[in-house]
Amino acid sequence: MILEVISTILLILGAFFSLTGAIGLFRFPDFFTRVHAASVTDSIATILIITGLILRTDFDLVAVKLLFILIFLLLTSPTASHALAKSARHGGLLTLAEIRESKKGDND
Amino acid sequence: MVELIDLVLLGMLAITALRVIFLKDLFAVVMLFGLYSFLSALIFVNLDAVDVAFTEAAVGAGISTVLMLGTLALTGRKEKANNHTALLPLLVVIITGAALIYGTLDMPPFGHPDNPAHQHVAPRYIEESPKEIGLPNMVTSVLASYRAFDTLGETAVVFAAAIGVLSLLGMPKPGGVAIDSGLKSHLVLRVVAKLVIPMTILFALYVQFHGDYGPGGGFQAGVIAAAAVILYALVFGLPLATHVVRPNFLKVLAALGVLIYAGTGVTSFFLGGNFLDYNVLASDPVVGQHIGIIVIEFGIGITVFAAMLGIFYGFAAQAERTNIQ
Amino acid sequence: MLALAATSVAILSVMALALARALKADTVYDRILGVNMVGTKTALFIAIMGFLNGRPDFLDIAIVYALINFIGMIAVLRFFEYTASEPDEDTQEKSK
Amino acid sequence: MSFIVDYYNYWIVVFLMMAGFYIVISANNLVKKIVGLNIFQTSVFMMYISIGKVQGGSAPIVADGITSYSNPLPHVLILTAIVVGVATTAVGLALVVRIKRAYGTVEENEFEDKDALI
Repeated sequence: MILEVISTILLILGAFFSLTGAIGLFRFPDFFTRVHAASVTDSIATILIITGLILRTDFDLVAVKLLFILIFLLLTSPTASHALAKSARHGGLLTLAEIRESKKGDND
Repeated sequence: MVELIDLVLLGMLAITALRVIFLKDLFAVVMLFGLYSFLSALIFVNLDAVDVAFTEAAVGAGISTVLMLGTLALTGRKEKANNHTALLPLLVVIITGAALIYGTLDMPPFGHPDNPAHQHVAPRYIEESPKEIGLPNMVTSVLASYRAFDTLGETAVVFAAAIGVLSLLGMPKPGGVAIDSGLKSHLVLRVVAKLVIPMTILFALYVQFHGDYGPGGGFQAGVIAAAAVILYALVFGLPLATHVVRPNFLKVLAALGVLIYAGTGVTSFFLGGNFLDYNVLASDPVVGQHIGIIVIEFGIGITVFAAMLGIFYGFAAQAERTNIQ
Repeated sequence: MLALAATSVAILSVMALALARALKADTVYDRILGVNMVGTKTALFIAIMGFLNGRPDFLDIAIVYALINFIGMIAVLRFFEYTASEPDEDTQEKSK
Repeated sequence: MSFIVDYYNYWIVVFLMMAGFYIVISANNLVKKIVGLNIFQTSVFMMYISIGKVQGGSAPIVADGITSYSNPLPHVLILTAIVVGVATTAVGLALVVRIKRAYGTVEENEFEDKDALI
């Protein structure tokens, strides 16, 4: 019973965090802040939701598989975001502050 | 609930397909196609086709996207403006679509248990296969035993396709020098890839041998194992990957898998049964079926692994060659 | 059960938002970000759906999703590397 | 109303199929044509899987306490069709790469013009 209550809280929190991440994907001004919004909330939502689901199992093979998914997602998802941001940086994408800076330079 | 999720996902798919029509940037088209495969695999999960979803996620979304990106790297990523009138194709499509929708009205309602599709052979598969074959996964039973001859044909098609691609593109030459890859500077990526690749191969083995009890089997396992080597080739460069899994070795493997499959059939032949009749492989028919299915799934896994990896090598070799020039 | 259903609806709407981002992107990197987010959320969605339908033994599919999503990302980055010399107008112009 | 619930699945599948068909016949670029072909193909897969679905059924893997399973036969047909579909897509893409090598372009009208010159 207590496990189910904890699991419910974790699931709802996870859902809330992933929703904020998705909103951030639209509301943040430049690409790097958007990556930040997406990847940070991705990690926390994954941890919360999968832990919430593990509490609902009988701690058998299903729980082990969920743990495997958690480890796998925690390894790959931030790596992918990091590599993407790095590649965007190499591709010449600027942050908002830098764009403002360069515009100021143009006006002078 | 199932219908609601189904409707939402189908709606997403329709929007994605529409967007693909109007995009001129082929890179974006390929990305959206990957998304399309992902969403359709989700629909398959929702409609209870877990094995199909497994295959679509691994093959459709994974290998297809990688191959299409490889092609784009060789052919350029912008579609040129096209001065055809779009009117005639649109007319053809609308007429065909209207005819098909008119045709669906004669079809039985979606998901109804009394539909003709569920009346003839399906009840037998559902009721008898756990007793006759002794496996919980009916899809594996039907795939590898009842319709084994069909699957042999499909394995041969995959093998033939690999031969076709290799004769068109050629294999990478072993012992090439690694060109400096931009991913060299991605240190985090390299470390994580080293962790992920062994896990992937382990997972492929699990899928291969657990396919009798859960979703999975030779086709999926072969693709996942190939995906592990593809990941290695993408991060550490093609020459290192060809050093680990040699192209010539792959050619042997691809043929070997088909031979194992057909050889099982011939063995059952000599033991007094029909072609691919596993009942005669052991004194107890159910044990015989089990042996037969494990052996031929192994053959499928080997062929699919070798064929998919060989196809990737073909494309990657072309890309490396043009990059050097 | 209600919590599971609510979470699945939330994840589905997150997927819809990420899909919208992927369909209507300012830069090519935004598009990849959207696609990547759909991928990770699908893995979670499949896990939740297994519990909703009462058959949580199909989690293998979620693992495949996570794996293929990662490989797709790496393939995309590798693709950029090959085509880096080509001029890439929509990254520069609209990099707001 | 029940009419829509009974058939919406088929209708959206037909829409997807026509979207793929439209791309195949209207696009000029061969890679885009292959993407269209794949969209078409996936819609056919979805048609089969929709036919195999049984309402209230479960995935066709035997488990305790489940009495109604979906039809496993379409799953088998489509599973192999997906792998074969990717294999044929790979052959198509390989041909595109060779066409690019031979003609220097993958736009249909351009290499047809070049063909006409020969």
